[in-house]
Amino acid sequence: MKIHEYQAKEIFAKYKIPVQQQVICHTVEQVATAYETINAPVVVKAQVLVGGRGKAGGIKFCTTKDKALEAANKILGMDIKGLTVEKVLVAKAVDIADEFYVGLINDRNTKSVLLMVSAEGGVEIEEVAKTNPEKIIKMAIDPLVGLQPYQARNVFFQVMKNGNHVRQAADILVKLYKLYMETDASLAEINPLVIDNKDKVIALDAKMNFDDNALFRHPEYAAMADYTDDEKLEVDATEKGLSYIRLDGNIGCMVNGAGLAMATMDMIKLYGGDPANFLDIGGSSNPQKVVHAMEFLLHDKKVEAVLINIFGGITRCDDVARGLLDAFKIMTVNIPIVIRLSGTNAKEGRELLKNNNELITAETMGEAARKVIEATKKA
Amino acid sequence: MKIHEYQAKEIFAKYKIPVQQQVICHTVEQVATAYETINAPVVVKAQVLVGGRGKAGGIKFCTTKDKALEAANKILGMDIKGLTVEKVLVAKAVDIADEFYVGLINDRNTKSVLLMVSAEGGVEIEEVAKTNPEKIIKMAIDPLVGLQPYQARNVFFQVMKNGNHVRQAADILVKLYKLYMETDASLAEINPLVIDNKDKVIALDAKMNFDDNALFRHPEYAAMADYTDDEKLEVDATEKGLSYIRLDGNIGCMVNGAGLAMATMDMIKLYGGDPANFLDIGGSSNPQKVVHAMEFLLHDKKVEAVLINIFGGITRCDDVARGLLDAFKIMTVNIPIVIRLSGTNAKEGRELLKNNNELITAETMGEAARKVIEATKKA
Amino acid sequence: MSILINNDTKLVVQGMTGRDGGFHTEKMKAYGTKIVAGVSPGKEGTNVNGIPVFNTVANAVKATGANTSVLFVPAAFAADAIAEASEAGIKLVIAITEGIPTIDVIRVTPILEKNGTKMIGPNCPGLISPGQSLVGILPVSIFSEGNVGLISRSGTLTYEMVNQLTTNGIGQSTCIGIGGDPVIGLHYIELLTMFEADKDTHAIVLCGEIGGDAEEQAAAFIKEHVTKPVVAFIAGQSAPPGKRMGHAGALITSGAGTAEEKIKAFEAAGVKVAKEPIEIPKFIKEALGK
Amino acid sequence: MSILINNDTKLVVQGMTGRDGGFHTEKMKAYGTKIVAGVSPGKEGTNVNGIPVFNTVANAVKATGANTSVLFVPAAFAADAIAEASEAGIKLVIAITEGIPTIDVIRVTPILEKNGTKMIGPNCPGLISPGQSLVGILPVSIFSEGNVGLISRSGTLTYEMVNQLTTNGIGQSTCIGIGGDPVIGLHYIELLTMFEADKDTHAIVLCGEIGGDAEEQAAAFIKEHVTKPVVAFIAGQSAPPGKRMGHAGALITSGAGTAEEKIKAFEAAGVKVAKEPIEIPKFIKEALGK
Repeated sequence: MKIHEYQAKEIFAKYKIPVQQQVICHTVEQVATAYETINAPVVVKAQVLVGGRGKAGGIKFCTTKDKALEAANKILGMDIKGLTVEKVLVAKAVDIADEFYVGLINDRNTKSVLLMVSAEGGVEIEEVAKTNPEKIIKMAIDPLVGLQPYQARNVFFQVMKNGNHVRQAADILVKLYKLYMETDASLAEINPLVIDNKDKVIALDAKMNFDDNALFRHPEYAAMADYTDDEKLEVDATEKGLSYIRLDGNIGCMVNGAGLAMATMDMIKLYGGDPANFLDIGGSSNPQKVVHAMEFLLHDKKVEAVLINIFGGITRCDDVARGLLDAFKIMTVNIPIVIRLSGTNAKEGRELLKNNNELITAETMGEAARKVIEATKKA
Repeated sequence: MKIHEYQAKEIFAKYKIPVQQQVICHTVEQVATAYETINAPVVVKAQVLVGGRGKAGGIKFCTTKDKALEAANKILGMDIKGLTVEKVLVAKAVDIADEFYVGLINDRNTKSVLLMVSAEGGVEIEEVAKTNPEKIIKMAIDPLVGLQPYQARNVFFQVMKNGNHVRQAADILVKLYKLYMETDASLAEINPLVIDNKDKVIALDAKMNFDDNALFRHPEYAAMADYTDDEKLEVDATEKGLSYIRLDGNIGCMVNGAGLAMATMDMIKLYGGDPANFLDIGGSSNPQKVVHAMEFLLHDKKVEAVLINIFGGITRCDDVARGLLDAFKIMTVNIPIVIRLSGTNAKEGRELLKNNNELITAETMGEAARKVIEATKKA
Repeated sequence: MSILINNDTKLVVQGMTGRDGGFHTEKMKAYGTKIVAGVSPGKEGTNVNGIPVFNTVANAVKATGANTSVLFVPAAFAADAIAEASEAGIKLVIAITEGIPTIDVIRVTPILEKNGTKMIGPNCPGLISPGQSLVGILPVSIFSEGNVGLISRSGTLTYEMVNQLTTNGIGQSTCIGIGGDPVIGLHYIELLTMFEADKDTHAIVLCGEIGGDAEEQAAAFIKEHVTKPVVAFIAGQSAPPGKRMGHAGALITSGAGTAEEKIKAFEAAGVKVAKEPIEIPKFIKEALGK
Repeated sequence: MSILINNDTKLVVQGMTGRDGGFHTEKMKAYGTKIVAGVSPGKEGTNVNGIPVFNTVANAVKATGANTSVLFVPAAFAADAIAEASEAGIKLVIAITEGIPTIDVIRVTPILEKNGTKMIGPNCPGLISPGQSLVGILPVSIFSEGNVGLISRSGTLTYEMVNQLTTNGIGQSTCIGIGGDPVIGLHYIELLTMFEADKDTHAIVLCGEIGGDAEEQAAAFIKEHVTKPVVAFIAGQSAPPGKRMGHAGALITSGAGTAEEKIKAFEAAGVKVAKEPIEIPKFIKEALGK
């Protein structure tokens, strides 16, 4: 789960990581008040959950109130990578003497929280990783010992010279690690971490993602979620035991298992079709889940045909068949449905569905993919 | 630093360790209100910082308001091991089905926090340790991994049979360990931890000591200190860089270093005298410390003679001599003072003091001890 | 022969008295897995269909000599159960549980390392050495004894692969679902090493997914250290960047972990990459000269 | 010969630019200790009286080959400095700093163990191998070269003892103040083992204190493993129970750690216990047949 910069900075402040005074604004009027409160040059920053806000014109430095209002007028309502800006952060501007990148992330390879620090602050770290990987200092943090202050100092001494700056930066990093572990984050970035013209080290930007699996331990952070409509659909699906992601194609898919679901989508693509979604009904055999899944598929008006691909393991094919029959009872289905049942109780499942003439059956994934594409072409 | 049971339970409650509803009362009137609030049988418990309150009659179970007032009347103002009871805790009484001992302590031998659990709850653990050491389960907790829930369960399964009780007790213990580490405790005891007649596990008593060296990190706990007059003197001394403990004898001692100070007191005892205090002026050479030390010694009216024993290392004997001369300038000293200077700058120190005829000098600790005892006999 | 589990596997089931734990214990037992104990705090002294239940893994190991454990414990308590197994001397833990917080897995990792405990998963279907032992939730009917080892990040996709193998007359030595989470126990390289050393494994199927660079690392490792033929498959070729496809691990972040990169890496290492699961038996037969 | 420090000791001073650090660095240097580096974050590239200063212990070790470190870092930061030294490859850390929270020392202990780093202290005066090396704050004038090893929980009381030895013509191989805190690094048993193995140590003085049961353990160990004569002294015989006598460790709790118990334990192990420091040289001379 992602949170906005202003929310991340609120958490930072709770952990005593220095951030600039900030006011979150939903309207231009609020920006006026915010400017008066801060009473100094400000930065007006779009709060949307995508990167590249600066490039898109979503971040403006403003030396006067009029300029701040002008910026707010432009940015509020702006579209950045498909997301509408609904709020802006107004923060006291900083005279930057130097800037750095600091990040913590759950790392697959080292099976630890990985610290990344770079003198290349303020730019996208993925870019640096591609073009100048040697400019990123990486350190796997021992999960039992934690990040020790001396380690933080050792890292920053590789990119800073001034002992006073290093001490401040190390102190921030130790706090960031504590925050990371205590909040079950999966990513925490300060980009840039700046040194201002008064030798103060400040977190100028803040990015935080939380581990969805751990949100149950952190209702206060879970409550910070600001989902787009598509994401709300995904969350709704999660609550129903489904994993659902909407895409742009016209073939709805219902599969059991994430890997098989991806492979099914790949197969549709391979044979020239276009999947409308990723939908994994998971491992349990509850027919109700199949009903919910059908609801999600049919709710998407772009869907012109449905491919159901089940390889029964824990999931029993007869349960899926039963769920499908239940769904037919409560909803009108007027698009073609291709179904492939294999594995546990496949025979029983097919038996249950044999009287349903609208269903197109298939033996293999490939056959199913071909048939569903064919069906969309006919439709 | 020790805190009262009611304070420890307030911290317990913050960490969600189940404790009984409680009200702290300074007067009998407050006990009346407390009884009405709780509106059920209560226990009235003396809040003094010594063990053995029960044996001394400082804990009373009361089924009616009248009995509670009677108990409060008796307990408030009572003397327990030299301490006057100034407040009582009124807590909802519990029907005890079973009771246990649970303790955490900083352990020298294992260099870890040591967990102790015993089925012998409600009695002094030191007694159990002496008479039935095998009845105490001990486990050193890995400081990096921490106390894991399964370890807590494993320990409690050795003293409890019911899985529900074990789960509750283990949950309490994991929280107690977290609390212990986060507060820099040096001791945390629940004695007894009880199972009530509704299968609920509760911390019926609570004892906590904090590591004095770590109090700087915990101003909120440092503020809980409730010192006796003697302890206030000790704290005052600590703030002046001295380590001072008042005892019952008549020979004041001023020594540099804790070990040497103890050995000096031992020597006084060995030769038939009685030390009035332990006083370590520490390692620094600040003459002002010697002035403060003299103030503490002379403030104690029982002191009939003073023994100053300095073995110069970091402490320079000439600095001690200078401090003594300063002290003589601002205070009237009309009791004998025996001084022994050895080590760093001893010669210079003796030179500074040679014109002071009131001082009795000695070459060795033994000689100094004999001379100071002699002086008290003459006085 | 096989890797990790075989006829000597003595299994303890953690969370045996739960719904899933009970169901799959029966399945495993029916397959012939030697289930020697179950753990369920507070139920020591009872037994479930003849399998004795213990309060702690330590008690179970002491009483039965269990050497392997399988976990059906809820996510919030799973890491603790893994640590318990490891500290009790269990040498292989199979964590079926899905939804364990990643930080919990990270924290338990050094404990496993200290004790020399191997872990499969979490969020995995387990593993099977056909004809010998099943530990996990794999549907047994599709497997057959033979000489192909299989490693997969996925569950049902594995079944799809195995089904293709078995229906084409190709049996398996051991099939392992390593799990789809970002941080897991044994990964491709450790398992490739074991298969390379296993005399009865003649070829290996590796079923990967988008996200991370484990497949790229596996490709580089195969090039250097694996002499047996390897056939790969990568799921998620059609997945858009930035979207997490069910598996927490299956997330393409910019410039890393795409299917194209992985396929390229495998092909550069001389590994044949199947476009459809149906191609796998064909490639295996070619590689083994059948 | 000597134990722990000698002519090969290459010392780095952590907190060298502080008041105490600077003062004692000069003293140690004057005694002949090989001080190769100081650490003071932000001051790398400078030097103090010819001793180069580094930002980190790692840099100091890399540049100078330092193998021993002494700490004059404030209590709040001391445990971090100990961990830094240990992780940088320092094999012996002498922690002079007093007032370190006990939990900090407990937390750093497994790091020391992992790296095989020995620690003296904290809250100790350090150690000296007369004629070779001084690491700490001991007043050098009272020491003399010889064959008696000394271990003490106290500072100034040690000086008292050593002074008695030296003025009576008995020199020392190594004298160690192990510190008065509840949790410390090397303790009696480890040091007794080293002295027992050191050819140039012919007798040992052990200077204990009330509190804990380290002296009892030492007595039992001596009985089994130490062939060299040991003379002991216990401070705090007159201390009342429940009062902490300056040293956090010197606290008698009911039924444990009294001077009487300790003396009894030593005497039962054949260790002569002095009543006054002045008796120590006499006992040593008797033991060595002088």
